[in-house]
Amino acid sequence: APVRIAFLMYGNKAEFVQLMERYAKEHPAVKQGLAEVTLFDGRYDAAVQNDQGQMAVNSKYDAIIINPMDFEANIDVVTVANEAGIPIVVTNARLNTQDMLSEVVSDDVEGGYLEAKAVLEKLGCKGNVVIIEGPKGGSGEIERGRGNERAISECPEGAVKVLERKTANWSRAEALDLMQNWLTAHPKEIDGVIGQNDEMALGAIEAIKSAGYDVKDFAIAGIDGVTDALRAVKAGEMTSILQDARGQAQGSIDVAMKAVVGDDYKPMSDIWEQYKGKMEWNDGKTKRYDVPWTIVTPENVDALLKDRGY
Amino acid sequence: MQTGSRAGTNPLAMREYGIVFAFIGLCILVGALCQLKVVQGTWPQNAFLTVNNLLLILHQISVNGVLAVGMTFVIISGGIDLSVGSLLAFSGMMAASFATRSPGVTAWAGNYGAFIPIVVALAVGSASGALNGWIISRFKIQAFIATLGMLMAGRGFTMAVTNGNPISALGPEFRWFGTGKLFDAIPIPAVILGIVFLLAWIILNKTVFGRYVYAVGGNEKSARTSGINTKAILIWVYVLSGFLAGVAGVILTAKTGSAQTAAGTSYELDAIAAVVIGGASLSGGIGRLTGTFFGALIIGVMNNGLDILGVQSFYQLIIKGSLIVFAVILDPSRKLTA
Amino acid sequence: MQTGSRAGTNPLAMREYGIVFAFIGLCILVGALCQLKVVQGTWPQNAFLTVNNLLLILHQISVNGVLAVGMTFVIISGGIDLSVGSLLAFSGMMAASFATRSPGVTAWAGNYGAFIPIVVALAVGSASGALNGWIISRFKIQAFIATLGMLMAGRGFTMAVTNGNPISALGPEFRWFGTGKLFDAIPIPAVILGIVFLLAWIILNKTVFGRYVYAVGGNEKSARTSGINTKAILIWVYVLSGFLAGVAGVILTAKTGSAQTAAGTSYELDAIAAVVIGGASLSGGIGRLTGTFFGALIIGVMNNGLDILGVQSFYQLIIKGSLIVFAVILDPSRKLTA
Amino acid sequence: MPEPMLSMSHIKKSFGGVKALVDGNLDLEAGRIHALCGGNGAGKSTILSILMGFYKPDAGEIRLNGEPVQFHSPQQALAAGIAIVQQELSGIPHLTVAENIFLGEEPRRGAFVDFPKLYRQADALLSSLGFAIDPRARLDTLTVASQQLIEIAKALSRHDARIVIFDEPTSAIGEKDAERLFEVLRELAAAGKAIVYVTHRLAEIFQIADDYTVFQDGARVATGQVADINRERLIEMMIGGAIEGEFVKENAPTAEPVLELSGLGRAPWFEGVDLTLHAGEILGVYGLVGSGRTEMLDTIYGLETPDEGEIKVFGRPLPPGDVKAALATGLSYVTEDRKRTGLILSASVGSNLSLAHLRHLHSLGFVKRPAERALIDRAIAGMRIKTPSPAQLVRNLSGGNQQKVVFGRCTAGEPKILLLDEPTRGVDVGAKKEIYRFISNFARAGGAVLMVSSELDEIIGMSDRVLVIKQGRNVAELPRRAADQKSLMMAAL
Ligand SMILES: Nc1ncnc2c1ncn2[C@@H]1O[C@H](COP(=O)(O)OP(=O)(O)OP(=O)(O)O)[C@@H](O)[C@H]1O
Ligand SMILES: Nc1ncnc2c1ncn2[C@@H]1O[C@H](COP(=O)(O)OP(=O)(O)OP(=O)(O)O)[C@@H](O)[C@H]1O
Ligand SMILES: [Mg+2]
Ligand SMILES: [Mg+2]
Repeated sequence: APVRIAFLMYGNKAEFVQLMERYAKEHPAVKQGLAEVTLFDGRYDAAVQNDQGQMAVNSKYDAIIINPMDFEANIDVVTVANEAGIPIVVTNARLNTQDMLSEVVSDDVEGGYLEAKAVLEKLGCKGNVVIIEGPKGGSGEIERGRGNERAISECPEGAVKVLERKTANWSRAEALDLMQNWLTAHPKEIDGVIGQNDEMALGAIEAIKSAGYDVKDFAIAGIDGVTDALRAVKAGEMTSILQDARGQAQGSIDVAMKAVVGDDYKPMSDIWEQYKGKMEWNDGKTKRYDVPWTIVTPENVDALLKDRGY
Repeated sequence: MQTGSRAGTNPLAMREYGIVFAFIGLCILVGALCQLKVVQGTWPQNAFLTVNNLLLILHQISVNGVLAVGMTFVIISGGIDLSVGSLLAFSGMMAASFATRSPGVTAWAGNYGAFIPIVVALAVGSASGALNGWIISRFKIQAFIATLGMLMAGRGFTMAVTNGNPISALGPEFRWFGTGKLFDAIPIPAVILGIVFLLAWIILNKTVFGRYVYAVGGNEKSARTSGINTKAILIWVYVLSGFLAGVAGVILTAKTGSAQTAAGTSYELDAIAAVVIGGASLSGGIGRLTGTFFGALIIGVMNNGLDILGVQSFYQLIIKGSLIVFAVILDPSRKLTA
Repeated sequence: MQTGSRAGTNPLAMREYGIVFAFIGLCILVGALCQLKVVQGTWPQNAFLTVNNLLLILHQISVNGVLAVGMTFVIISGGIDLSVGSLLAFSGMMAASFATRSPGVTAWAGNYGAFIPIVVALAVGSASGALNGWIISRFKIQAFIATLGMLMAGRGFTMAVTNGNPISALGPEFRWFGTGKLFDAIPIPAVILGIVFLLAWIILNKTVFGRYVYAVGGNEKSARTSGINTKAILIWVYVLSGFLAGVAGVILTAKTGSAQTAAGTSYELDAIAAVVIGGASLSGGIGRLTGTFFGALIIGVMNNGLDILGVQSFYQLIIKGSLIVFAVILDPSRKLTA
Repeated sequence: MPEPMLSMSHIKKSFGGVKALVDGNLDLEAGRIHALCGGNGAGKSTILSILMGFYKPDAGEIRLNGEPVQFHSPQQALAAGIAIVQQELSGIPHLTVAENIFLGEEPRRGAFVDFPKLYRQADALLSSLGFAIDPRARLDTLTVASQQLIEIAKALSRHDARIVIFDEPTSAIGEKDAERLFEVLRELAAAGKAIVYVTHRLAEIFQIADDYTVFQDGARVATGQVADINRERLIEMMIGGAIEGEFVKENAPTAEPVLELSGLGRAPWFEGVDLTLHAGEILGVYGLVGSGRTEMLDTIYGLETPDEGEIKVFGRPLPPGDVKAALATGLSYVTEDRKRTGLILSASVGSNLSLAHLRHLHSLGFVKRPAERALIDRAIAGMRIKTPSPAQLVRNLSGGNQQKVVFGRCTAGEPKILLLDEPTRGVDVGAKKEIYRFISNFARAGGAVLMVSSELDEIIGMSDRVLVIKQGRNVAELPRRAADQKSLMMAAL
């Protein structure tokens, strides 16, 4: 029988999550029928995800992969899996524990740092920026925010001024309204926009356009590398920090398969080839696989778009 | 002396205008706080009290305003429609699939200009609304439950259309409905909002249908005794609400340039809030579109003003929550309805 | 001889048990679909029909169940409480600040065991509920608006407590209320749910207060004529709802081991759905706690069953939306209430 | 003269622009039954509501046993020993009969309701009153009449009450229960309580009241002992002038059938009902409360669908369960319970009056306002509805005026057949006569009237023929000359 893997996603209403799902299903082991991946929608609720973890244990899945909603609130999934002796892999975002079998993640602090860096570099470490934040108090907002701040603090003291920072709840529509209001409050003063994800950066771009400014006069960055952001990069409107959904999804499936199947298992995804030198397979024994972020540039954007089917 | 109308004696006039005072009060408050910043020298000018900002507020309330118009009919008829946010997303997604330049997201996707996507959105919204209305009137179940079911199912359909993916790269003809400007100044969504309000006002106040909506919400049995086909009225009310969710779907999708599966989440709360702030009663039979308009404006000014003033997001929530309650408490008409 | 009674006993019995049939039907359906997988050889065993899974369902519905108990009182009294999700978060955050081993998140943070945090949560929930009740009864504004304001403000307070940060690293005494097990089997949250239901059932059905809640919701004026202090009853009803939001806040925070600013978002919809599926009417005066219990169970089994069956999330949404509507349509008592 | 137990003097109260009371006075003495009389909208319910603490008076003074009092809530009034049976039905639908009766005063054990005792007490009270109602039945399963009886029982359960107010308690109950109620009232008075009794059935006043107070336009215009006046004098005081004869009957039935029922039935309410109504005829339908008359009218009108039988209007079969068709053939229906099935309380007088006629008053779906307005003005004038403006909400009208609004709407569209269910419930003598005149004129002009009523006087005074319904079957048909109190009661029982 195929290896049954429960893949706990924190939600599934964003393009990034859909990409992870897609790449999970495209993993060679899944395609060849060696593994069967069942995806669970955590409905953006840490408690729901914990319940789903317990259910996966009760249903005797062979392995669990969790893309956690929260850094702290989902630790229980690791605990119950360990108690039941089921291998558990954390992917995409980190969990504040060391008890999992392994992590295949991209560091959000690093992502936040890279995007802020991109904005500040374009501004030459000088000017006024606004930060559009993720949902207040969520892991994404906290960690990416930390990265944002680190980058800002590397500029000379007082050279960069954060005019405003407020949440738009990962939503393009909310960011659009928020940015419009900021442009009203600070006419001609805003130089850069740090969106903690791409959607919000794209909302800011729409706001800038609708207010009659030229987007190219702004330094704008987001995180994730969703398709629209790739297009915007191509149009020279923003920078996006690509979070590799394929690397995370397929990498964690390989790690989980190895734990279930045993020493005979050889990694089947080609991501290990792709990241050779940056992220080594190491027999599936590494505690933390850091899937590298990729800064999307006009140079590499076409290849990325092609990979998405465009 | 006037007939048939709701205005007339003194307290009734208050009822009509209480909300306007609340709105003006709010504007003065926000305007004054902004002026303070100017006086303090923090700001070069009062960013709130400009024509551009007024137009911006109209732009920003367009989606909620359109939804609130449909919600006004629904609430006056004695019901509630929780599904508008989902139907917005569903119809926006369907529209986008006919207005995208990136093929392959659905089997049929393509760029068919603006007309076809819009017709599709309105049809999808209306049909879903008809289903709401049919379930509510045929099985006599509470609107809350029927539309809660549609809130979930509608979101599911939205995702099923594209297997959970968003649709982007929309054609410029379609996007004009979200980003275009009339006379280079008035945002098209605001124009749409104006037209929707005007037509809806005429329907609610001048037509037999409008009267029947009040009658059905006021007392369904009495309405039936007067020979009104109450089931048909209810169905049409939900069709209208669904249709306007379709309109809102077009606006939002065209505005953001992308149909998102999570679009419109919890928009029903803002729409209901606008209607209730506007003086309608959730027990039906009472409500006015002018009230709803000011209700939507109050919410819009609050969002805009607090953003402009740079209030931190958690204080913003606390202030918004309190202001909504105050607006309703201070409305002198309130005493008569309770 | 006529006794004055119009309906016989039969429809009343149906009314009482219709929801139970709906629940059993749902269980049989899910159980059968799971069995199919076993027969097909996909599954080693029927994962749905196990004692563990039953306990898990009880664990899962504990938060919604506790909220729904409070909501039952509120809805019977003729109101609605949209703020329970936010109050859950607020009280959970406050509790966590007294149960954390990581100091510094608030000025007062520390680990004070379980008793103090729980008392704080219940006090915070009750006080916010009292504010709801006071506004509603004092200013006679619609519960929808008053509690919508609290929905926003409560979320704002939650964030303001810690400047928007979550609180983690909670002490084991406190966490026991979310993760502990009685006799090594029954989850503590399920035990709490059971106690809450039992006490609430006694209060609603056996005490004078319970009768008055029905009276206020059934006919406020008549209740006043009978000398009932309707304002006090309303305030107590919202205090109860807030108190139970505090209980739910403790359970959820202890369960996840972290107080999240976004905790409980939109939980009010599930709580209301449980109550309405359970046979209550949003116009007040009608409702039963046993109905609510089965309403919460139906929602829980639906979530659990669809997850176990591995149904894709958008079909889940469509199925859930339809099942909620069906559960209500098929409930034979429905016909009598309309 | 002894000091009155309660004295309300110079009470003023207005609602917005409406002056409900300008000089309200009321003096009650212990041990006596006091009839409070006055036309619709005279302010009777308002002054009683002020007494009960529902409204705050704008001016005036209330003295209880010589002490000035001011009640801010019904709770305080009850505590001071004042209980009321309100004009409009008001029970808690989902509580049981016993719970309703003792609401606010339930026997307790600590915070708990002592249910065994509650039901024992309720049983005892109901059987002492002679009301055959199961105390465990849920209130909303009872007929309107039984619900009204429960309201009465509730006020009577307040043993500590020194003043008991009855605001039109008999408008929905049958003769037998009314008789029983009167006995109880006399017992209460004998026990030293002061009773206020409001009714528009003048005969009742002379049957039980000791004193009377007459209100007109918000002020007391007369007060005294009932023994000193007669019916004519009372009417004169109430409407400020004389009234000649209480009924108007100038129609002459023809032989032309307009409405024919054959074997009509709808289980479990009624079965096998046959009747023929002729043009120009007023056909009275009499029966005990709960005999199924309302259900029969509902079915004829199409609000309900019959199980058996046929309805023919002007010789043509009427499609069952189709209100629109009924309206189109010229039927119109004044329902029994104006609040539940007659009015849109939240809407204005004007929109209520025009509601059923909008289908004829539009072009392309738009309401023709001038035509609508003309219709509304005509109806207000025709029915003499007392309202400050057509924009006034119906909710704010007095009970009798609300009834006139229903009547006005049902007759505004020039119907050919009128179905009337208790058409004068809660209507004052003056207005009653107007309604009778209207009915009579309507029939004289060739219209046909099917009138259900529980008031024997009304049935006898207005009908050309009387049909008696007993447990859902027509058991007797009496021509006008044979229809007297005794024979009707005999047939109905
Ligand atoms: N809440 C209110 N708002 C406005 N007007 C009111 C209100 N309550 C009563 N009125 C008006 O006050 C007047 C007196 O009403 P009230 O109910 O006391 O009359 P009533 O003597 O009891 O008449 P009826 O015999 O018809 O019951 C009426 O004109 C009525 O329309
Ligand atoms: N489903 C129901 N629930 C509650 N009350 C009802 C219901 N159906 C009818 N009624 C009311 O019960 C009363 C009794 O109706 P029924 O037709 O049995 O007797 P009736 O001869 O019309 O008596 P009445 O003298 O009360 O009019 C009516 O007032 C009717 O409106
Ligand atoms: Mg009265
Ligand atoms: Mg009747």
